[in-house]
Amino acid sequence: MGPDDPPAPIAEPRPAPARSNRDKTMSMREAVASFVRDGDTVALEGFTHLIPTAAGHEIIRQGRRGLTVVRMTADIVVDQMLAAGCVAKLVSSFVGNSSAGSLGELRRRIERADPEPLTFEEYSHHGMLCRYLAGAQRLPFYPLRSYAGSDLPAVNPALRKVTSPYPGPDGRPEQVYVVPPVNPDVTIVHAQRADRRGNTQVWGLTGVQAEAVYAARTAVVVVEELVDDDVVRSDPNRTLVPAHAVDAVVVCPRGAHPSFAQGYYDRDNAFYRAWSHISKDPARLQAWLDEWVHGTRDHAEYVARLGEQRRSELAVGEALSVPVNYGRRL
Amino acid sequence: MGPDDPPAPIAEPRPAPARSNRDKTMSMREAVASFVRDGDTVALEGFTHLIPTAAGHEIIRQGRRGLTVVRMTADIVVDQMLAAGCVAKLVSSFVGNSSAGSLGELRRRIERADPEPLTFEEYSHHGMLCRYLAGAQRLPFYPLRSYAGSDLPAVNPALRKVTSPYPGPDGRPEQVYVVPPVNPDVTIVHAQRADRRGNTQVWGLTGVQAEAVYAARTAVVVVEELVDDDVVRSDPNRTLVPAHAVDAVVVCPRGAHPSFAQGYYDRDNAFYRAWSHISKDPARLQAWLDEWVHGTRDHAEYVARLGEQRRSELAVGEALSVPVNYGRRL
Amino acid sequence: MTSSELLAAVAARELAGRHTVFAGIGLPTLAASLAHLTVAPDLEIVYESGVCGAHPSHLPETIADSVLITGAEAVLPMASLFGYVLQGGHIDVGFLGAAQIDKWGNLNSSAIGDWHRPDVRLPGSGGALEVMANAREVFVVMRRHTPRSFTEQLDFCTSPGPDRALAEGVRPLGAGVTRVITDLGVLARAGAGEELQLAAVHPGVTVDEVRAATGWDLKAADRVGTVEPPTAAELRLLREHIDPHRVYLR
Amino acid sequence: MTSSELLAAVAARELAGRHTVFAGIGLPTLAASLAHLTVAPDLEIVYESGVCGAHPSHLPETIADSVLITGAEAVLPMASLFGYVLQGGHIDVGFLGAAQIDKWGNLNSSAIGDWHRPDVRLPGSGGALEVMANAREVFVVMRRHTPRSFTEQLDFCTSPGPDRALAEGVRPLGAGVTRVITDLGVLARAGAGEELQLAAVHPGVTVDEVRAATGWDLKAADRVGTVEPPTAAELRLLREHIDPHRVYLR
Repeated sequence: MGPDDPPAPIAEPRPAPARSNRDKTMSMREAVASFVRDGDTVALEGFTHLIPTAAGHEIIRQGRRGLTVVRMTADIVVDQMLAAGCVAKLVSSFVGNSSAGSLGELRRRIERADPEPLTFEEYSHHGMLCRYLAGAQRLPFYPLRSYAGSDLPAVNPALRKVTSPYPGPDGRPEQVYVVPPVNPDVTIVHAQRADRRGNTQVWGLTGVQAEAVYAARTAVVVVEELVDDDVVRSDPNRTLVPAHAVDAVVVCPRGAHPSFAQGYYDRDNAFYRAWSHISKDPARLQAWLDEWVHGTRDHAEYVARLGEQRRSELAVGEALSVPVNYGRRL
Repeated sequence: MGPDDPPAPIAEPRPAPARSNRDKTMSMREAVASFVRDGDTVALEGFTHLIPTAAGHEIIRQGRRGLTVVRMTADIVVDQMLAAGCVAKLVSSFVGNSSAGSLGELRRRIERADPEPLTFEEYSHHGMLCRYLAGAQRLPFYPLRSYAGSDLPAVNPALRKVTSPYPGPDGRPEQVYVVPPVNPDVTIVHAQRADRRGNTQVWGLTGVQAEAVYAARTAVVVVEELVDDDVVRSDPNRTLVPAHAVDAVVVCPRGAHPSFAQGYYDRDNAFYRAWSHISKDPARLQAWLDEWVHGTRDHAEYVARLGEQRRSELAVGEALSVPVNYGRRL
Repeated sequence: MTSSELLAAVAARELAGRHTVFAGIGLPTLAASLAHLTVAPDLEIVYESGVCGAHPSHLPETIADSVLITGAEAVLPMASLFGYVLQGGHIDVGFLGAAQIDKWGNLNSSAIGDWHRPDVRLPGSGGALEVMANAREVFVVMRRHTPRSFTEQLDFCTSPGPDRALAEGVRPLGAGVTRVITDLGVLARAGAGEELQLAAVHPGVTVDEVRAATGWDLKAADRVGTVEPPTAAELRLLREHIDPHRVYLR
Repeated sequence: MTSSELLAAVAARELAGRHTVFAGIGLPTLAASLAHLTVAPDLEIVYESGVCGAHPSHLPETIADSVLITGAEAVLPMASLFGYVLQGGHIDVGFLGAAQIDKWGNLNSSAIGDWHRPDVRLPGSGGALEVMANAREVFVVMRRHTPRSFTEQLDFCTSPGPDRALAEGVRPLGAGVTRVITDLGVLARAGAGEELQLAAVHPGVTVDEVRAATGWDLKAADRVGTVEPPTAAELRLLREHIDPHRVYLR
């Protein structure tokens, strides 16, 4: 996006659609077919932890086109979706392969428009967080104490300023930067567990998942396991996203690989390092997609292909939380 | 506050003072003596659950004067502090004795300036929440979608409007109400448990405690029990307030009575009902203060005076959370 | 049959097919609980204290009763509850009470008399202002229908309906008050630009009695219905399952 | 002794007496861990992923490594971490890296060349822009001190120091970059209005060498010191306790 382009039109913040408390479980294939359409704005969130990789792969398998992907840390799964031709625009605050290297396809798209241009809207992490906060709260903008003096507002006209109606520290009018809301057509997040109605529990890094789900018009939650209502209700503070904000629950063990799920499996750091090499060579990257995404029917096949050895290398031991007492009326 | 008064000056949002990670435990007497000064703005938070009653009583015992009390639900403990002459100004969004009746002293102060006037700054719940959110985030204001058409802005000039720099749903400029930050001199909250350095864990209703603590220049956490570091660290997502935001940890069992502490003791609904009668009669109210606050050396004496029978009526049974696995590297 | 039983049963029927209700304690809790067992099996009950999907073991006495927490589906921080759930537009119906209501469904819960030196200081907004601005619809339950509470002119407007907000140039998310359920009958309006009209009376109540009890010139619908009294099944659920100790069914 | 050991030891000493440090992975983690064991026993290490007070069982490989979570004192949602902890003013020192830095401590981590069609697209801000605006001080660790990275003119300013912010009328909370620790020595500045100056060189490095490796006309302090090499105790802690598998001590 250039400095002379008009800002992206800000969609009217529609209220969330009425949702039923029914059983919302479905397959990944069905969820992507139902909720991700060509041209949609799709938020995929999970900060290093619980990255919804399997959902990204299913979007590739179903051949979606022209997507606007919103993701704070555009990493491997975004590079894969770019290489598969799904993405026309990226909204992000970090475009790199963690600390393990580069994203080959993303760099080719941005540096050389190879094989085609990519519209890129750049923010800082807090800017992205504030866009989700505004979206989740149906606010016209969200203020933050960043961006003054940065070159980012010159290349991203969505970054604007507001004058505070209260006097500043020196008694004079005070200006503050603001960002516009983001309201994705669909947000997809990965989590450890949910009940069939979508009450979703997450521990370890919780990132921006709650805000991304509440900002969205529809939301898909992918979980390591489906649990009984009683498990969720034994610890209601652990519920990051209540059922009323969720449209689909997809059970997909190891769906975050090569990312991790705290307490379930660890991060596949070797694959992160390998990706810098795979993605550097377009042919090798396409071969990887052919083998691991187009060449698998679903994520269960992908996981099977990882093999027992690799899965066991990522196994974790036990470190249980000390239970708390919610109390019971006597 | 009248419509012609200037708004309260907005203090420069000072950065929080540097704090040490040392052992911060101290007695309630010491904490109030150290952190609550005459004329201070004091936030007491806890939404029905975990009300910091014992701290309010110690403020009364130490005879603080001219306080500005900030509390979303001004209820029994505020009525007691008013009756004890501690409070010059109240900032609140609900001034009532829960659903159990009235606050006698508060009504006399507001309706008849009896025995002296009370400056009252009125908000809605979301308005108060947003003031804490702005304060915690060092923002000059916080926007919200309320107040248009209400008479509250006419009696509270702190409620102002900002024009969004993005076009509204109809393409035209859009206005939104904002509230100013609140940065209390001290925030006091009650919680179930903390470690000696102030990592504070809360379950059940968590209210606005985190925001109120982060908005404050200093913060005192009162807990039902002090626990080993290992207990806190077994479940880091349960930590509502990290050590860096806390200046003092006070161990004070049953410090929330007549409010409750989820999993520790239940609400004393009989006392809530009784308060409407006690507070209706100024003499009876002063006698209550003499007996239960001035006449007790500390909260342990207050609890002893409640008696075994009353304490056992408020006992709760066990409903333990199902532990989660945080995982351990193998 | 008590007046509370009648009001709870009527309010419950109005929740048919709704998904989320923002309930206060008392009659709204009874109505939501009854609806959950009858016409709205999917209903998620949300409390401003942060509780979503409460499954209380006992009838709650406050919106923060410990029995609402234990066994709930989620407990959110209040900033999330007001910011994401309510302002985000996830509430179908919010229940509110008030000391005064006018024909446009504006509410006063702050003060009787002059706000600066009131005859009676009332509790104030709590979350009412936000429920009015953000819920799709608001139901008001009033135990006593009198000209003082159904007034031509509020002493103070705490929670404005959409007409007052529109006059300030703001279109709120919801329709404001769409139902007022009282001891005399049911008033209704569809949304902005409409006055509350008498839609139905309780058995034995006349239209003129309701108009006499209303402080403004109350219009009546073309055909004012008669409220169907609670069924035996509704009464049994209320008395035996929902409030067996008669905390609110007084 | 490797260059990494030197940089980590020097950075650790600069953390003496600090309470909270916002650390990235790699050298900042090593420096913060060493400081915690030596000059800053109270130090709380905060990561942008939401972790406060990490006590990792193994050396973390990312800012979100599972070993940072298990046993931590607190894990916050990112909105709280960036809003309350960082923007709220609770961070004493933030560590940042960059592809380019100028004499005022402004940083580029977005692009080399024209942002719209860059020669090299870099990862971008992440949280760097906010660390710069909100931490009391920022330390920059650069493994290679070259004229291309220490530049007169940034290709793009991602994270501005206070001078650029002040030019836009905004006074940020912190002082911006106060220390730059490189393979040649240490640059320092006190805050707004000051250029980075050469404060110390590593043993065997001359002032002229550092000036030659800097893309602007680097001023030197009146008395340029010589960096004290890591002590045996510091090296032992780094090698035996903090990074025994030599993940970062390469």
